[in-house]
Amino acid sequence: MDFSQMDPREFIARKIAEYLPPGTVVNLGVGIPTRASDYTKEGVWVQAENGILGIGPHPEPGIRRVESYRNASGEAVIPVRGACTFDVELSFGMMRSGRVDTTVLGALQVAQNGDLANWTMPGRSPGMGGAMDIVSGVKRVIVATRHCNKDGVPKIVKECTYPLTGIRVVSLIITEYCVFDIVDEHLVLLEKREDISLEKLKEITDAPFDVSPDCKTMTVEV
Amino acid sequence: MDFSQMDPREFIARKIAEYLPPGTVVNLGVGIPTRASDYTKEGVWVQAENGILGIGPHPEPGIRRVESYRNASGEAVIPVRGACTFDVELSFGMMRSGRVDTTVLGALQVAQNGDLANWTMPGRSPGMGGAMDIVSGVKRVIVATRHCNKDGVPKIVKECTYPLTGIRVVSLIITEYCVFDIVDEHLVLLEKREDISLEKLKEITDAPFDVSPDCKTMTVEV
Amino acid sequence: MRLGKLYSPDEIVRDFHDGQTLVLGGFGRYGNPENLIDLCIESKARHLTVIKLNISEPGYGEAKLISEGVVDKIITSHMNYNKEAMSLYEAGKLEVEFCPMGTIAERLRAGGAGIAAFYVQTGMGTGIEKGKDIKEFDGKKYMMETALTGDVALVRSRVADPLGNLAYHGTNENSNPLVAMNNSTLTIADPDMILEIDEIGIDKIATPGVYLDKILEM
Amino acid sequence: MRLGKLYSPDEIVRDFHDGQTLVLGGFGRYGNPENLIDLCIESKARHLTVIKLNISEPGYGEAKLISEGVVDKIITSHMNYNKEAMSLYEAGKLEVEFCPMGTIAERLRAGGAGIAAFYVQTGMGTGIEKGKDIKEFDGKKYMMETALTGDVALVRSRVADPLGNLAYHGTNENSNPLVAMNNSTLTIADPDMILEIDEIGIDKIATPGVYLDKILEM
Repeated sequence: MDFSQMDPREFIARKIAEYLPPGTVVNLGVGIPTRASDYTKEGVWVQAENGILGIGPHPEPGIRRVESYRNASGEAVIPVRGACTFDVELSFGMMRSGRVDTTVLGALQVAQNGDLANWTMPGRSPGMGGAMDIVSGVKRVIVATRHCNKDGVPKIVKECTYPLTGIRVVSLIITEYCVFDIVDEHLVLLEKREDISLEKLKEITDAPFDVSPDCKTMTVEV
Repeated sequence: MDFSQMDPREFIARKIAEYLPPGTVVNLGVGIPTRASDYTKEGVWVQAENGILGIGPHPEPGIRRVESYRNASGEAVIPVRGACTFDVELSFGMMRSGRVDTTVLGALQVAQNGDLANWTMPGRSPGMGGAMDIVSGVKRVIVATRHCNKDGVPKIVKECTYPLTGIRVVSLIITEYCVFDIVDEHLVLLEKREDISLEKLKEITDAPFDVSPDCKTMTVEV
Repeated sequence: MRLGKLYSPDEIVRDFHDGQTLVLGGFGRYGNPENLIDLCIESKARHLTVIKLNISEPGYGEAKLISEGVVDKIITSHMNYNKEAMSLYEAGKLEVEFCPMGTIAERLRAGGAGIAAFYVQTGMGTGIEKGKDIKEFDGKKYMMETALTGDVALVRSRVADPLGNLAYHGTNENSNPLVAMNNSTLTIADPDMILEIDEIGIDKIATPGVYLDKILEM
Repeated sequence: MRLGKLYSPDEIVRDFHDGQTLVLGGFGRYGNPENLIDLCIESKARHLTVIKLNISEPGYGEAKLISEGVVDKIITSHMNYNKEAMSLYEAGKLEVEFCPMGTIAERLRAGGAGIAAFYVQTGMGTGIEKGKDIKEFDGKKYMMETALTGDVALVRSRVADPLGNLAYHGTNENSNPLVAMNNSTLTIADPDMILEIDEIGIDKIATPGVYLDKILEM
């Protein structure tokens, strides 16, 4: 299938869902990660810091009104069977104490050693939100982001230059072109889209990377 | 009326209720203070540290079964209209942050300066329970106790010799014989039973006291 | 604690004054005490400090106060959704103190629970720990954060009764229970519905009435 | 988080081992996970440490473990109701660490909320602050207390579902929500009733299932 016509954010969201096995309790960050709740496998438990565990898909337009259930981005969501809501205090305590398995967050920069910068950059500092809390407690941090920023500058870097959100916290990076594992502070390519060459990928990736012997062609189910 | 025939604990419990004006949120300690919930005025809110606000009277024997509502002494109680239950964390937070107006506690010793000792004495140390938490946060501490201990030794003393529960926290003392106000680290007699002489009262009170010009004859409504 | 905590808008409007610190329930655009915010605007109170988890887009909650120009300072975790607030901040017309969201929540809780300060790992190594007390527990470093309270706490709830007992619904609960029990000098609720005493149900009350001073009755 | 957290008594009995620290819900005699305590006795596990708010009179909760002679140490606020425990303690056969009740509650909560330590005023000046870190806030002295967790947390609830969602009723709630979220290595619930998923009701769940590892199905 030709994925070049698919919205890259949509592509990334579907790929995120593949990396969340049933049973995972996952916090999805604002932006692209949040979209993954439309595609997660049955048995994945989506938690949001505003106080809900068991977020299901976004409602179909016009089908029903969802007044009381929102994700952390403020979008209406339908709770799954067995979902519960709680206050923000319990929600962050749950994350700080390691009860949430995985988080998927966006990034301004992510470094080969797992450092994450996603809250402030020169000239724009809108605040760290809940990201520092989340990465300090959640067991596995996945970054899901466009490969480059709006100006075409690589987001995957040797070393973050922006202020950090977390130190050596990221273990997997998902972009619209590839998936990188982070092993011993080094990037390993796990998946690559067919429509980008390895040379091109190296060009738009600021950090060096190895190619896994098991490196797969990156597709998503549609 | 002749109160010498009334159980002194009963007499003290009824007197406690008089000192709790409507609107008071009060925590009643284990023992004699707990009995006061049978006599409190309408509009007094009895809180217990095990997690309830709005304790009403003890149930009439044989009338009904109360399975789910207990006071801190473990006695079955009937919640009043508008009562609520909560966990112990909120319960102690409520007290530490000053949301409970008054507490009535028992004492092993209470000193003229308001020091309270009610948890340990030579040869017996069963633990401080919630008393230290309560006196550290609740705005007004009333001690309600038998005037002397089982061996006839005065409990109201110049200076506590037992380990303290709270430092200068007590503002009123109620016994089966009298009521003392504590003003500037000094006892002032507010009420005295008719069947005890001032001389006898001085004899069984280890600390000196003044007699208020408004000192009343101590009675209770029956 | 007393009955008769119900107050009219005309009475509540007099509770807002210049220079107050407002502690606001809500999460971004949702679960805000909108009626109370409107009354605060009506009061003409200025030079306010606002404490809220995260700032809403314009038109909701504290964003309305910011648009009115009556906010001098904000303590929050982010203002990502509010370009107006960002512009004021970048122009130096609005003082902003950023604090991680979970840490703000915990600081509000500490204020209401008689806890003076606590140690968290959140943000260690990112630079936000600078100037803070650092302690090691079990080989890991934690920073000390202190309790946060204010002058007036505004709470949105689903229901309230005249004793001030509150219950919430869905994710509109968010920070409201924390703000309600935060021990601000004055705590006011903005419920969707007011029920008779005992109608909420003893097991369904989430915030005991003892924390509430006033209930807005529209 | 998974479905199928329901376990039989025969399976649960194998979770108890010598030397474990048990964190127990309940307040004195009420709201104790009695079935789980019985299974702990059946397991023959010895040299246990028990953390509980206050010790029950003989015949209930942890008092049954004490009577069996399998408890080496207790962390609690008082043992006033249990002459047997007091005798063992006074004879030096039982180690007891006393801590104010509200402070134990807060330490259990801290364990489950990723808070390493906190400052309270409780007991300042009484001598219990000796050896503790003292800090002044707003002119008042506070002592530092640290988080408390254990190996196995036992929770009594009114209802549970197979996801581990719990709800409580009346004053039997007491310390159970704290113990459930305490972040002990293994957390087991002892519910009065087990309901189907969604039967508790989204607004009535007090403890999200994510905190629970196992539910005892009798």
